[in-house]
Amino acid sequence: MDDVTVLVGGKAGDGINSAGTMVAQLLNHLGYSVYLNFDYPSLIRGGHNFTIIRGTAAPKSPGTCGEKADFLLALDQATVEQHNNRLKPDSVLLYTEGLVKANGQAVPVKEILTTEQAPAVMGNSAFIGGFARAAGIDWEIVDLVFRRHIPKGTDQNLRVARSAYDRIATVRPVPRGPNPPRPLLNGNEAVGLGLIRGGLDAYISYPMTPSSGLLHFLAGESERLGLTVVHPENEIAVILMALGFAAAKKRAAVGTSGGGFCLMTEGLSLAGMAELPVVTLMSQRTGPSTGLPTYTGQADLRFVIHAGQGEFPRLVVAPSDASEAIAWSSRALDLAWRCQVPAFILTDKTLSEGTYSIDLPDRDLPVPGGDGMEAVEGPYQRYADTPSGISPPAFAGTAGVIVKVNSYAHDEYGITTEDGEVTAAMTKKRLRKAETLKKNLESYPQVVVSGAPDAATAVLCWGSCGSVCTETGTRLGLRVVRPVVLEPFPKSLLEAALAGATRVIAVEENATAQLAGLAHENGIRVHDTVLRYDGRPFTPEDLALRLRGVI
Amino acid sequence: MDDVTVLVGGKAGDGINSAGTMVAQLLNHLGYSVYLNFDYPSLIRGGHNFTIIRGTAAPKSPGTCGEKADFLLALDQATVEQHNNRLKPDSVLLYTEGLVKANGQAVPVKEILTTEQAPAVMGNSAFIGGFARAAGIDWEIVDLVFRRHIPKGTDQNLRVARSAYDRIATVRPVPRGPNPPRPLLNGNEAVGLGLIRGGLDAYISYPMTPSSGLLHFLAGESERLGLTVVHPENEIAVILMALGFAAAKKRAAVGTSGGGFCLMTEGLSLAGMAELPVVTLMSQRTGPSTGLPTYTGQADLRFVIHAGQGEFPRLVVAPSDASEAIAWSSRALDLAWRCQVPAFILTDKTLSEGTYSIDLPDRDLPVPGGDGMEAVEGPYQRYADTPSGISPPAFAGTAGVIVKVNSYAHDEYGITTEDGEVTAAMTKKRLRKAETLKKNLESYPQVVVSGAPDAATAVLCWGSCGSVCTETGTRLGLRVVRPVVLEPFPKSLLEAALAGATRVIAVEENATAQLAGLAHENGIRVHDTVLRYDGRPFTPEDLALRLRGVI
Amino acid sequence: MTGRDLITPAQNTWCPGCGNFTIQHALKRVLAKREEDGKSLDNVVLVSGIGCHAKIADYLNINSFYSLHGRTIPVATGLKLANPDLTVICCCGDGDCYAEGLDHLIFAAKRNIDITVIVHDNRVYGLTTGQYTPTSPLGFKGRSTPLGTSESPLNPVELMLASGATFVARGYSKKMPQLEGLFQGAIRHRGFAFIDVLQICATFFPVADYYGERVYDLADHDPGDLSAAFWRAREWDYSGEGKIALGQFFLAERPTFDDRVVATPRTAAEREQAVRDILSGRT
Amino acid sequence: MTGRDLITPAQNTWCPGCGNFTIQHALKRVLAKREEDGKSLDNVVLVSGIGCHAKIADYLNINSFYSLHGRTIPVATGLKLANPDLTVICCCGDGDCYAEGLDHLIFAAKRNIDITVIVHDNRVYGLTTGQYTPTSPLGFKGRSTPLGTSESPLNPVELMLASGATFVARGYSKKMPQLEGLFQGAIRHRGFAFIDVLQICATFFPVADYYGERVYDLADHDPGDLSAAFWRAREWDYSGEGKIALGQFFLAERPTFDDRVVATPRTAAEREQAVRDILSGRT
Ligand SMILES: Cc1ncc(C[n+]2csc(CCOP(=O)(O)OP(=O)(O)O)c2C)c(N)n1
Ligand SMILES: Cc1ncc(C[n+]2csc(CCOP(=O)(O)OP(=O)(O)O)c2C)c(N)n1
Ligand code: SF4
Ligand code: SF4
Ligand SMILES: [Mg+2]
Ligand SMILES: [Mg+2]
Repeated sequence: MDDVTVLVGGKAGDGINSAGTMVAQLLNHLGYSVYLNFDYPSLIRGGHNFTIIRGTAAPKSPGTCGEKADFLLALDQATVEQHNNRLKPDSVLLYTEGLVKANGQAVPVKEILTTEQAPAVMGNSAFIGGFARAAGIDWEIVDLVFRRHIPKGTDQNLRVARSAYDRIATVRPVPRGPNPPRPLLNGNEAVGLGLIRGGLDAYISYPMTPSSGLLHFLAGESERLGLTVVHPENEIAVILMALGFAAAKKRAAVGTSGGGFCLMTEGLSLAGMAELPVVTLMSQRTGPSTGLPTYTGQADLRFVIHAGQGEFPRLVVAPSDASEAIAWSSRALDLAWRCQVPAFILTDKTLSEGTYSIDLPDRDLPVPGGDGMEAVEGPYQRYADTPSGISPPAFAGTAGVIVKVNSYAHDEYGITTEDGEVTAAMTKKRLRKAETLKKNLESYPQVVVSGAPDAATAVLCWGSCGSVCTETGTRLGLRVVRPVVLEPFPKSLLEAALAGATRVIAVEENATAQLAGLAHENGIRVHDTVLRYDGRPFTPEDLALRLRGVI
Repeated sequence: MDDVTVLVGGKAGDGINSAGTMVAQLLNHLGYSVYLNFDYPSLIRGGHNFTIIRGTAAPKSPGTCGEKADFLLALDQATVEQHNNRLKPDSVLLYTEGLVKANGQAVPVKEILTTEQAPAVMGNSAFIGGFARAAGIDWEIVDLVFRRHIPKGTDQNLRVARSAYDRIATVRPVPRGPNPPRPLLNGNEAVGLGLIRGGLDAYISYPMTPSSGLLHFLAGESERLGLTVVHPENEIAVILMALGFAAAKKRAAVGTSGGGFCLMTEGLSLAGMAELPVVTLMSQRTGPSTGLPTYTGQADLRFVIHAGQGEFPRLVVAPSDASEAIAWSSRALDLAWRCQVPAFILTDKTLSEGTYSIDLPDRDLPVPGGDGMEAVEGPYQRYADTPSGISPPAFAGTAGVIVKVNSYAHDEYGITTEDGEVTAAMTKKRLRKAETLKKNLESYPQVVVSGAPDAATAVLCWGSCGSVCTETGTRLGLRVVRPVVLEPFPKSLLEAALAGATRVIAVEENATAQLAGLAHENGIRVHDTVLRYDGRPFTPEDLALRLRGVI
Repeated sequence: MTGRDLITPAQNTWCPGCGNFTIQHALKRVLAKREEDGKSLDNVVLVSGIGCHAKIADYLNINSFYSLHGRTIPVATGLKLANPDLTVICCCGDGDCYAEGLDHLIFAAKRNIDITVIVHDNRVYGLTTGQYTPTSPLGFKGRSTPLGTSESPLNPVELMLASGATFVARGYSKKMPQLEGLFQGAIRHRGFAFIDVLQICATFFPVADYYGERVYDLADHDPGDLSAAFWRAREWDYSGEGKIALGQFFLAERPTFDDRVVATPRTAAEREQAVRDILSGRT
Repeated sequence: MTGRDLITPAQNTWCPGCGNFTIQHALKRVLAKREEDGKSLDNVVLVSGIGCHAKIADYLNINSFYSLHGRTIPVATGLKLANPDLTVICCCGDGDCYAEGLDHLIFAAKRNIDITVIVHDNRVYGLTTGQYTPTSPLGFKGRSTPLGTSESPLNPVELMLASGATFVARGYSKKMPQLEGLFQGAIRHRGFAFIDVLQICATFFPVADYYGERVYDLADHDPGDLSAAFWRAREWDYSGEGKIALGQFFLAERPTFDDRVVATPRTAAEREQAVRDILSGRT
């Protein structure tokens, strides 16, 4: 068994996510690549929560979970009822003794807590211990994982776990996997580390699921990272503050989701006109409007590409997993500053709040060709009209120069103009930066091909769907083509990646096939679509079934 | 001479727009179809303003002005200097005696005012009188136009005008034209009248050029129209208030431009999810950001189509002139309510602030097939899932029912859900409304063909460019194809209109050819583009030159 | 519609001990009384933001508009201007209407629009898991400020007094009878009525003991005296050790915005005539 | 850079008689003095909104950020937090920062961020041709309210006092020496400084006579006394016949947001180490 899935379910407030993380760490230390998805409604207590944790022997995080579970840890009755259909004949079910009725092994949580005089919050440790034994995981691994990840009350927690470990039978042993233990990180945290590597000075955000995790993470780590973290009065303030930072030479990023992003669009257009870099983590959830705040979706691609009045270049990257998120977040910040454009890291709930085994990517080599900036003679011109479109930057506080940043059409000095020729010339200058941006992107893997690279049928996908498409494409013998960069659209790279494909099927988590539309706009034909838009990510089974229906 | 162009130029604050309007009225009463374009920078006094007024014998307003002027009325020196190149050998130049140096006839404004003991503001009447005589316009027409349009101090103004009329020589007589005098209306006012005909109850807006004219117009006419007009604290309040009106069964519209629209996008997505109708006048100006507030552009098409997180149907119509604006504004409001979707009237500075001779369109016949609403049994369901996608509406205050409007994913009663199946079903329901909307649109002329309808080379354009393209297309023998409805995209109608065209050239006032992109996305090939983005509208000369370069 | 069950079948998901239960109960009782008094509830609309507080829109079986984070008040204003017969009640959060949408609150007070604004002031963003809000005390450690906030709280009562609100009160979710009275008074008040309800958040800011030691009733206070109202408001700055007055701080009668603004409707024929009149004026 | 010409070559397009000239002149003099005192202007940044007032960003030859309608303050906050050595001055309009962006103003006061906010309060939207603003008097007839407004004005001085501003003043564009003093005091003040400048709009709201009859100098007032400040602020409600106090209403010293919030930077090596530490904690 080199592919194991564990589902932990219970009530909101039961600590299901932490329990899931402990399971994930056990699998991690057992040698598996891990993905964890946390499914919860938008409420604080009660309601049904569950995490699915999947470990595989493959070298990379699976990034997707199947519909079946090998282990079901039922902390409440709803788990048994709602997830019954996930059980295979040989699945293992553990449940809370007394609280849940089910066929399986009871974990006598209450009894153990009483014996160990442990508080109720330690109940989950009993489940972890029980699971470890049911899966035949060596006690040393359990001990190590508890010591590393439960720093408070470690010993008592371990006693509780051991007590369950000793009472449960090993029914479905999970062998050791081939991988070394690696860091587990969710997508938001991965974006955070990428930004830090890109030289982030400040993170500014107003809480909004599923982006808030990044705010919490960076606020928590701000001291050791030397980062200024601000949570202001609303999203309008967020983006304008970020532009204030940029104008004072500090690299700022912001994070939000749907409605919060709406409120940033005016500031975005200002960033475009004033040529101020800012990176936005845009983490998608099910819309429109408030929608399903804690569920996933990929319905904001077009909005992000076209948001803000007027025309100006921007960078939009959609990584598919946490490792890619680290690499591309760092690049996004670097390129935003290099080209003085706004950049987006477009994620979704699946990626932002999903936990992955990661491999810290190497830092990118410096881009060849330097920074594309031409020296300009004479008094400082904030908007000097250079061949690359990029004006050598200076900032408020730079000694000896006067820097005039302007939201109006302006001349090279940044003074307002209403002259038609100057206006058109500056528009051209700004649009030339898109070309420079493309050149700067050349050294990076903008389009990723996986699955069966030579197959005549291709799946076209983007973002977090990459993982499930790769897995399913590999299984079904399909080519999987995924642009990571969505704007500027990597038309020729995509054409090359699709060369020889006679049938292209777009797989997206939205209802109107937005990437397919983008492809069409760029002259790339998509023949069919497989769309999901119930807030839940595709599963390999579901996707395989639906792909079989159209190929 | 059945095509006459008059340019009036002076300082901001000189009343150049009013003077231009009087010239336009003279031409109107002389039997011409009129278009007036007012070019002014964003300031209150000083700076150079000018209006160009064009009258033609054609039955419809020309909707565009050429680069040459038959008459130049120079109220200041800048007018002579900046518009010298517009003079043809036989053009007539009138200028303020003493103030301006030029070759032409001096209007002794100061002397006349002194003689008539008239205040300085009446100086323009001298120019109007002088112009009338130079153009050989009968005094009766001058008398009539003054009596109708200068209600205050009419007689004194007339004396001033007469005094100039008597001193100027008729050098370039303009014969009577074939048309009856018609109302002159700018595009914003036309939108207003269309909305009123569509049953508008309330107009809510925060001032923003070039949309503010509609706010001023409707505020001024609110009493006799029985209209509630509100100017709230900002654009966020604007759109949310409008949705409050809709939820209480009152038809509301809002108006804005670029940055103001950004702030409305969150409310727009709410309208989509909550299925509340609202009509937005989106009047484009040169962007990005503050850009050129008083100059034109067509760079917000994609933004308007994709604004707001998530996916939901919307109607976007872009009329090309004031008469079309009346017809389509009324339809937009009707269709928004019929299909419970947000609708946009997408204009630009050229249309919104340009003045046109209009023919009041007949009111549309009621759409056949009724309102597409199916009765639903049992207790009231705000979001009843019907075949058309349209749920029978009820409102806060409707006796006997409880109406629950919701921005979250919701069930048919409007109660929040997090269920995947319900969420997907409601998304489908909403998207079905796009089909119903398309059906409701069928009886209207969604795509307009003009110029040489059978020519193999077609110009594809939208919005206010329609007029200049029609004129130039007719001259050059090109087919001109213009979708008025831009979303839902009238793909098959457009294909039909382009049938047999071997070369399609997109003409747009933006830098990225947004309509061409939309066409491509819909599988319609555009071969070349002619783009202008200096804030000024195409002129027939300029367009002809550039079209000749690509055909 | 009469005799309706005032609670919908929607599953209630507030935490045990949450102050929202009390607020909902008090509001329900006021509504029930209204019905007993023979007034229909068909003309009542509840507008909520987004957050724990806002779930009340799902739970109360009356017309509702579950709007956006921070945007109850403009929606309510639109409803009221559209139909002045409506009784419009906003249930807002403190994050909702003191942070995201503060400007609307101040303008509603300035305009004296006849709506009732009930703020479920738990002094924390509940639904997004416990970040600080504008009324959290200085130094509050939430998930966005793990080292403690760097800013003093706003005093919403003072701010409302300075903005021209004509009904300003403070309640407490552990003082149910008083709350009911305040709600009733606010709804009856012709003009803008504001009630800051100190609402216990059992999960993220359970400060019942702190409140218990400080609250007192504004019994001997003259709500017509604006200066005294300011003084009472400033006794406690939402941070320190002051006494916390509960009850009505201020009450005044002034013309309402809805009375001033709403237009007299015209018939379709009158309007078509007006259109033609306007056009003939442009010829 | 020293000895610069403080005025750019950009063409000035304010109307003759506009109060903005005085404001610009006063600010220019304060800047010139700063340079005379040997302090560089390279660390000064002017942030403006959009409107007549905002053109000052084009006219003054110093670092500037010509931002958006209503958004001077968050930009200024970002600048200050990014580089606390900067002296950040906002030139705002009344439409700008009392309507579109009022929330930012209140939060800046609440936080006591060390910036200076000068409001060119002409009580009208100048650049968009004369609509009412939040400080226009009740009944003001502008192009969006031809029948007169239906709402009383806000009193920004009172609002700022209620929001915790530590430097609150009012100036008048016809009292140039006082204005200069107020600007200088505000810029020197460590903390949030607010000056409402009654600015004559020659074209849309030329009320010099009205002001002339009412203004008086706050000479005998103790700016440490908050209650007295409130009382003085309430003498005139931006509408009626009261006396209009000019000068400093309130002054206090409190810790600033920038002092509290700004992080100690780390070297790239320290950060890469922190990244690795974080990751090892997740293994
Ligand atoms: C524009 C926008 N920004 C952020 C959010 C995310 N959000 C939802 S509820 C909430 C906070 C709610 O706090 P509060 O208003 O105090 O309500 P409570 O949950 O405490 O009752 C936030 C920030 C959102 N829905 N919309
Ligand atoms: C979001 C947005 N809404 C509206 C406008 C249009 N606008 C530009 S300036 C202005 C009013 C300016 O008034 P004020 O701030 O008082 O400045 P003043 O011109 O009087 O100096 C408005 C509404 C805008 N630029 N942006
Ligand atoms: S988190 Fe707080 S406010 Fe929200 S339901 Fe729980 S106790 Fe109530
Ligand atoms: S309109 Fe008023 S504020 Fe604007 S420049 Fe003219 S006088 Fe000054
Ligand atoms: Mg709260
Ligand atoms: Mg103003």
